[in-house]
Amino acid sequence: MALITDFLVQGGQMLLILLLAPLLTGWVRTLKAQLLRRRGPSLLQPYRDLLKLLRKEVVLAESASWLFRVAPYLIFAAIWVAAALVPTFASGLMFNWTADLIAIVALLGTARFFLALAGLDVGTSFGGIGSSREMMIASLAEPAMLMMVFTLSLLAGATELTTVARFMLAADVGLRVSLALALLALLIVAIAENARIPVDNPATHLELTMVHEAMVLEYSGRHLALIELAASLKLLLYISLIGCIFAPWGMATAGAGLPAYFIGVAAYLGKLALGGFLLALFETSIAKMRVFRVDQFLGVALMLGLLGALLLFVSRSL
Amino acid sequence: MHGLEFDIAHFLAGSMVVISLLLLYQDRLYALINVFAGHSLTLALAVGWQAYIQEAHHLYVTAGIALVFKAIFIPVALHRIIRKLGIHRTLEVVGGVGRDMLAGAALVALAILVMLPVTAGADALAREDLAFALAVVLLGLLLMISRHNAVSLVIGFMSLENGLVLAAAGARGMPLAVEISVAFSVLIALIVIGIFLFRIRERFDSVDMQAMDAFRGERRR
Amino acid sequence: MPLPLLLSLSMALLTVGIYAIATARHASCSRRVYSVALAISGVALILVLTHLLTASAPATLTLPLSLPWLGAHFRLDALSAFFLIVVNLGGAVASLFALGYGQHERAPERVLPFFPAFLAGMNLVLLADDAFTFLFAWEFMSLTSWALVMAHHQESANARAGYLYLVMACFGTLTLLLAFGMMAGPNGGYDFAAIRAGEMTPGLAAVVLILALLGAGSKAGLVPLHVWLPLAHPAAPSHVSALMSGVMTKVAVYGFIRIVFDLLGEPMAWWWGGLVLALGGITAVLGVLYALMQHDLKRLLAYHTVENIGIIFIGLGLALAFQANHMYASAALALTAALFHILNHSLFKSLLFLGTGAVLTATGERDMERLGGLIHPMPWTALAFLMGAAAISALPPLNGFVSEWLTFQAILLTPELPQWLLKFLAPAVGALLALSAALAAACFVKAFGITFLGRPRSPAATQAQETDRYSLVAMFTLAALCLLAGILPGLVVDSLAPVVGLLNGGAQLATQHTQPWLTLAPIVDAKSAYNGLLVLLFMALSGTAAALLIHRFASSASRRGPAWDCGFPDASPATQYTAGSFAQPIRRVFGSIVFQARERVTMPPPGDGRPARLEVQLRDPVWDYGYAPITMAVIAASTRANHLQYLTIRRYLSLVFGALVVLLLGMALWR
Amino acid sequence: MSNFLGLIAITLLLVIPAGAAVVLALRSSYRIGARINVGAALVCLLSAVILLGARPEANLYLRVDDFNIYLILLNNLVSFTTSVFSAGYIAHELETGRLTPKYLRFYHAMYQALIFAMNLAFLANNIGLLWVAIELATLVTVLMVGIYRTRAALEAAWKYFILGSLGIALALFGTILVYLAAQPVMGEGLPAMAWDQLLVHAHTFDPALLNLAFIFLLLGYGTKAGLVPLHAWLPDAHAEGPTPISAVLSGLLLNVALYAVLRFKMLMSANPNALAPGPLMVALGLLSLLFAGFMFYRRGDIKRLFAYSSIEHMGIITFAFGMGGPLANFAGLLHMTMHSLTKSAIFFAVGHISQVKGTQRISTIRGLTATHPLLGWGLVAGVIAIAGMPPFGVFMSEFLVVSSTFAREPWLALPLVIGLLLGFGTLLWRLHGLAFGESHGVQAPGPTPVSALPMMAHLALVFIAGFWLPGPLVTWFQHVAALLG
Repeated sequence: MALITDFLVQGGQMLLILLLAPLLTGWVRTLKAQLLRRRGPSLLQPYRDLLKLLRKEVVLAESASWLFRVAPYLIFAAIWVAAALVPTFASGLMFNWTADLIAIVALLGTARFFLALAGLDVGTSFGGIGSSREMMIASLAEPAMLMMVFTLSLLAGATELTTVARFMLAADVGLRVSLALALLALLIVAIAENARIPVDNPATHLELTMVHEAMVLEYSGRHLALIELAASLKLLLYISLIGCIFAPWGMATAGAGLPAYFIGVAAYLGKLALGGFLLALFETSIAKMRVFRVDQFLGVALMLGLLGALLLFVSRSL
Repeated sequence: MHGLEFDIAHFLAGSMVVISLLLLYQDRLYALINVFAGHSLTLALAVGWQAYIQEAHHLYVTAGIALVFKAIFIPVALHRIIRKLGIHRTLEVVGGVGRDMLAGAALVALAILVMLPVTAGADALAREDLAFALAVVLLGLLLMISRHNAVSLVIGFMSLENGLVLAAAGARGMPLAVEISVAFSVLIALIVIGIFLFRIRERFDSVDMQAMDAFRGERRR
Repeated sequence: MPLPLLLSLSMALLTVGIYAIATARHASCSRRVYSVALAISGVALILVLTHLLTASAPATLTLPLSLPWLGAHFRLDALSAFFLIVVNLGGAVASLFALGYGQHERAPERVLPFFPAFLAGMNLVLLADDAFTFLFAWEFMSLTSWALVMAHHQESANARAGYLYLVMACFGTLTLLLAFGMMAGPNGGYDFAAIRAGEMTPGLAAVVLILALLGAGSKAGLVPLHVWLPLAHPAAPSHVSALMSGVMTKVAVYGFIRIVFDLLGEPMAWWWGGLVLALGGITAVLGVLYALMQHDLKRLLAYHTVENIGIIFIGLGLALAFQANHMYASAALALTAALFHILNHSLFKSLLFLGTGAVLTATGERDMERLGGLIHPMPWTALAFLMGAAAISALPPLNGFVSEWLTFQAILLTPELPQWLLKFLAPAVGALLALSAALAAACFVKAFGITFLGRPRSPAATQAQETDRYSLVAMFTLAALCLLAGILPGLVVDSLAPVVGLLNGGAQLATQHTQPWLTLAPIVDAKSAYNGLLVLLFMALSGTAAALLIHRFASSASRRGPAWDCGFPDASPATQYTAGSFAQPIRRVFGSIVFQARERVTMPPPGDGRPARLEVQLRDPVWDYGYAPITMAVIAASTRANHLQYLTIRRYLSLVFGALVVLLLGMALWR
Repeated sequence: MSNFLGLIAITLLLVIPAGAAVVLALRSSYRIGARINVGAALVCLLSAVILLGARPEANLYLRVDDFNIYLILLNNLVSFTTSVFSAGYIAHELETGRLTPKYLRFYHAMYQALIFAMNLAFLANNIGLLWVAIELATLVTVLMVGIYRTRAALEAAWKYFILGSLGIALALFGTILVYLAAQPVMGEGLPAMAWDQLLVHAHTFDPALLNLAFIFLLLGYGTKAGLVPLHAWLPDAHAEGPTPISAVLSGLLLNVALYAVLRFKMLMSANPNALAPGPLMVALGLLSLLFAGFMFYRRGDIKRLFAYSSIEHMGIITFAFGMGGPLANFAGLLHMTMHSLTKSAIFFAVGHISQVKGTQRISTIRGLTATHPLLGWGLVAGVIAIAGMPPFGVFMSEFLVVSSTFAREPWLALPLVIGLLLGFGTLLWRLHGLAFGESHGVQAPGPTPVSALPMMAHLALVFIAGFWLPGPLVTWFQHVAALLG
C-alpha cells in the first residue's frame, strides 16, 4: 500500500513539474513584458506553442543523421529525470535517493552533451557557433556548480538533496558566509545554464551572439517542441533546486498525509512565482554582455564556489 | 756495501738526471741526439756498476745492450733519418727552454718528495736509484710533450725508458731485467723504423685539421 | 593452480611472437597470430577472474632464472589479479579488433612478432615478485611497445616519437631501479617478500616514493613527464595504441601502487598524499587542455589518457593522505575510486582508439579537419564511438561517471584530515577535477561532432565504408562493458574489495550488491547514493514514453529539406565549424594563459581573391621550460667535448702526463 | 692426470697460435691462410674447454685460477668467432682491393700472434711475463691498425703506438716498484714476481711503495684499457683498422688490460695499510662514462661511435670494481664478459654494414632494418643489448651495479645514472638514424646468413645470459669477487 502511494506521489510530482514548466516560462515572459510596459502574451501562450509545434510535421536537413532525431528525446528524458530527482513540494520521495546532486548536475551535462552534438550534426556554421560556445560556458559553469555542491555537502554531510533540505530545515543552521557564497554561485550558474540575459538572450534569433538558439536552429515540429519543453523544465529545475536548498520551508516529508502535501504544493508554487518574478526583474534590469566576458562572469561564480568550500574546509576544523 | 761503491752508483744515477735536464735544454736536433747518446752511455755505466756491485752478471747484458744499441746504433740511425727527412737544421722553440727547465726542476723535486717516505724497507741504494729513476722518467715525459718533432718525441721516450732500465737495474736481484730491456729495445727499434717507414714528417701531429676530418668521416662542429 | 598456467600462457605468447618472425610475410600469418593471442588472453582472463572473484589466497612460484642466487619469483595476489584482468581484457579485445584491422597493415613483419611479445611483457610485469624480474619485464614491455611504435618508421615524426619514448622509458626504468636498490639495501634483498619485511627510515622511504613517482609517472604520463606519450601512442597501429593508452599506462600505475602501497607499507608522512594529489590535479587539467588544442584524433585521445591518469592519481593521493592519518574507511573509498577508474579508462580508451582505427582504415585520415559526416557511411562505428565518448566525459548512466562520482565522494571526506595544507589542497583539486570533467565533455563533443557529424570535409571522408565485423564486435563488447559497469557499479566495487583490503590494511568498503535496487552507497553514515540502473530505467521510460505518445497522438510526419541555417543555406562544407574553430572559445579562455596561444587573422581586402587565413600558435610550457634547456645543454656540452677528438698527440700525451703528476702529487700530499 | 691434461692444454694454448703465426707468415695464399687461421683458433678454443675440466697447479710462470679461466675461455671463443667473421670480411676486402695478398699473409700471422700474446697475458703468473705479453699484444695490434696504409690509418697507428708505449713504460715502472716492495720480504729472485706468492705476502709489503706502484700500474694498463683521459688512441685505432681487429681490440684487448689492473688491485686490497684503490677507479670510471656519453652525439663515423661505447663500458666496469663488494664485483666481472660478446657482435654487424654500404659515415646509412633486415635488426639488438636493456645480459650487470651503488653511496649513483642515461640517449639517437627511416645510398645485397653466424651466435649467448647464468661461472665470479674485496 505504502509503496503504491509512494509511486503515486512520485509520479504526481513528475507530472506536476512537467505541467508547471511551460507555465513558469510564460509567467516570466509576461512579467518581463509588463516590466517593459508591454502587454505581453498570455500565461498560457507556451502551452499553445507546444501543442502547435507538436502537430506540425518535421523538416529535416538533408545532412541530418539519426542522432539528430534521437537527440530531442534523449535531452528531454535526461532533463525530466533530473528535474524529477529534485524535491519540489515533498522531500524524501521514493526516487530521491537514486541520484544525488552531483548526479543531477551530470544528468544536465548529458543533456547538454547531446544538445551540442545535435547542433553540430547538420553541419551549419550557426550550429557550430552555438555548441562550441555552449560547451565553453558549461566548462566553467559545471565546476562552479560542483563547488556549490561541495559547500552544501560539507554542511549537510551528504550530497543527497533530501538530506540537505532536512538539514536546512533544522533550526541550527543560521546564516553562514559560505552559504551566501554558494547561493550567489548557484544563481550565476542558473542564469548561464538557462541561457538567460546577460549570458544569452532567450528571445533572440539571427544574432551572432546567440548560443542556445543557435544550436536548436535546425529543429522543427515535435523535436523543437520537446527541446523547448526541456528548456523550460530546466528553468523550473533550477528554481526548485534553489528553493529546495535555500528555502525548504513548507516542504512536506515523505509519508506525511495529504494536508502536508497540499501545504507543500502551495509553498512550492509560491517559491516558483517568486523565483520567476526575481528572474524577470533581473533580466530587464541588465544588458546582455559580450560572449568573451561570459568567462569572467562565470569565473566569478567558480571563485565564489571555491571560496565557500575553502571557508568550510577550514572552519570545519576549528 | 762501503762508501765508494755507493757514491759511484749515486754519482752515475744523479748524472743521468742532470743529463735529462740537459736534454730539455737542447733546441737543435743534432745536439739533442748527441746528448741522448751521452744519456744512454751513462746508463750503460750505471747498469754496469750495478752488475759489478750486485754480482748480478746478467745485468752486464743489459748494460751492453744499452751501450751498443742506445748509445751507438740508435743515434746513428736517427742522424740518418733526420738527414733523410731534411729536418736536421730545424730549431725547436716551444714556449721557451726556461719554462721547461723550471718544470723539470719541479718534477725532480716531486720525484724525491714521493720517494722519500717510501722504501723504509728497501736499502739506501735502491731508494736513491729509485728517486733518480722516477725523476728521469718524469723528465723524459716532459721532453715528449714539450716538443713537436717526432724525432724528439722518440728521444724523449727513450730517455724515459733509460730511467726504467735504471730502476730495474737498481732493484736488487730483479729477474727478467734482461728480457725486459730486450723487449724494450725491440719496441724502440720499431718506433724508429716506424718513423722511417711511415715517413712521419716533422710536426706530424699538427697536420691541417680540415684535411684530417675529410678522411676521418667526422664533422668537427 | 592458476599461476603456472598464466606463466605458460605468457611463454606461449612469446613463442607466437617468434613464430611470427618466421612467417610474418605470409598473408594468413596475421589472422593466425591474432586469433591465438585472442584465445590466450581469453583463457588468462577467465583464470584471473575466477581467482579474483573467489578471493583465493596469493600463489607464489620461483623459477631458477634471472639472478642466480635470487631466482625469478612470481606471485599472483588480488592486486595483480585485478590488473591482469585489465591487461588481458584489453589484449583480447585488441586482438579481436586486429583480426579485421590487421589485414590493412602495411608492414605486418614489424607488428606481428612484437604484438604478442608486448602482451606477454605486460603479463609478466604483473606477475613478477622480485625487483629484477619486475624491471626485466617492465623494460621488455617498453622495448616491445617501442618496436611497435617504430612499425611505420618511414615517417620521420614516428621515428622521433619512438626515440623520445625509448629515452623516457629508460629514464623511468633507471629511477625505478634506484628505488628498488634503495629498498633492497646494500646486500641486495631483491625479492619483494624481503623488501616488505625490511624496515625503512622515513627519509629513505620518501626518496623511494619520489623515485617511484618519477619512474611509474614517466610511463603513465604524469605531467611533466608526459611529453613522449602523445607522440608515441598515436604513432603505433591503432589496436596497439589502444593497448598502450588503455592498458600499458595502467601497468605503470600498478608499478606505483605496488611500490608505494604494498612494498613501502604505511605512508610515513602526510605530505606524500599531498604531493601525489597535487600532481594528479595538475595532470588532469593540463592533459585535457592539451587535448582540446589537438586536431589529430589519436593525439587527442592520447592527451586524454594523460588526463585520466591524473584522475587516477588524485584517487591514489587521497588514499595516501587518508592512510597517513589512519582513516582507513575513507582510504578504502579513495582506493576504490582509483581502481574503478583504472578499469573504466582501460575500457573506454581502448574503445575510442579502436574506433579511431576503424576511421583510419575507412578514410586513411587522422586529422579531424579532413573528416566529418562519417555517421552516415559508418553508423555502427559512430554509435560505439559515441558511447565511448559519453563514457569518458563522465556522463551518467555510463561508467566514467561512477568512478569520478566516487572520487568526488572521497574528496568530500577530506575535511576530516588534520593537516591544513591538505584542507586547502583537497577542494582546489576537487575544482580541478570538476573542471577537467567539464572540459573533457567539451573535448569529446568536438571529437565526435567534427569527426562523425556534419558534412564530409574531404573526398576521403565521403568515400568511407563501414568497418569489418571483427572490429565492430570488439568495439561493441567494450561499449557494452562500459554500460554494464555504469549501471551495476555495486558489483564492480564488491569485486574490487579484496584488492582494496590488500592495499589498505584489511579495511574495505561495505558490500554493495546487498543494497536495495543495487544502489551504490559507499559511505554508510552519509546517505550519498547513486543508482545507475534506476537512472537508466527512468531515462529509457520517460524517453520512450514521450516518443510513443508523440508519435501516437501528435504528428509523426517528417520530410527532408535543405538546411535552414537562418536563411543562409550554404553549399560548401567548408563553411562548417572546424575542430580549430570549435576549440576557439576555450582556447581564448584557457589557452592564452597556459599555452600563450596567439591567433593571427590575415583578411585580404574586398575584391582580393585570396582566402583569409587564421593562424594559431601554441607553445608547450612543459617542453619549453623543461626539456628544451636540457637538450640544449647536452648538445652544447657534446660540442665542447668534441674538441677532444681533434687534439694533437702532444696534447694527448700531456693529458697522460697531467694525470700522472696529479696522482703523484696526491700521493705526496695524501700522507 | 688432470694436471697433465691441463699442462697439455696450456701448452696448446701458447704453442698453437705461435706456431700458426709462423706458418701463416710463410703461406701466401689467402684461402688456405684463412682456413689455418680459423683452425688454429678452434684448437685453442677446444684446449681452453679442456682447461675447464683439468686445471694444472700453478708454477712460477703460468697459473690457471678462477679469475683467468673464464677469461681464457672467453678470449679463445671470441677470437675463434672473429676469425670466422674475418674470413668472410677479408675476402671482401681482397675483392675491393683494399688489401693485397702480401698484407693478408701478414694480417693472419699477426692475428695468431695477438691470440698468443693475449693467452700468455691471461696465463701469466709472473707479473714481468704479464707485462711482456701485453707489450707484445700492443705491438702486434699497432701493426694491424696501420695495415690499410691510408694516411688516417697511419696516423691512428702512430697515435696508438706512442700512447701505448708510454702506457707500457709506466706499467713497467709500476711492476718494478711492486718487485721492490716484495723483495725485502720475500727475498730476491722469481718468487718475488710470482703473483700467487705476492698475494700471500702482500700484507707485509711496504704500503707506500705499493701505492706508488698501483698509481703507475693503473695509469699504465689503464691507457691500454682506454680509460679517460688516457683513451685518446682508442677511437681512431678502432675506426681505422680492419673491423675484425676492432672487434678483438674492444672485445678482448681491453679486457686483458683491465685484467692486469685487477690482479694488482687484489694485491692492494690484500694489504691493510695500502690506500684503497676504490676511489681512484671510481673517479676514472665515472669520467670515462660521462665523457663517452657526450662524445656519442657528434660522431659521424660508425666505428668510432662504437669505439666510444667501449670507453663508456670500460668506465662502467672500472666503476663497479672501484665500488667493490660482492654485488658490484660480480657485476663488473659479468659486465666484462657481456661487453666482450656484445661489442664484438656489434662490430661484426658494423663490418658487414660498412661493406654493404661502402662507407662508415653514419649520415649516409639509413633504414637498414628495411633494406637489410638481418644486419639492421642485428645492429638494433646489439645496441639495445649494449645499452643495458633486457632481455640481454648487460641489463643484469647494470642492474646490480646501479642498485647496489645507490644503496651504499647514493651520491655516486647519481652521476652514474646520469652518465648511463646520457650515453643511452645519444647512442640511441644514432641508432634511430642508422636502422630506421627512408633508406638511400648503395643497395648492395647483404651478407649470407652463414657469414652473419658469428654475430647471431654472440647475440644468442648474451640473450641467454640475460636470464640464466651457468652455475660454475657464478661460483667463479663469486670467488673472484671475494678476492677483489
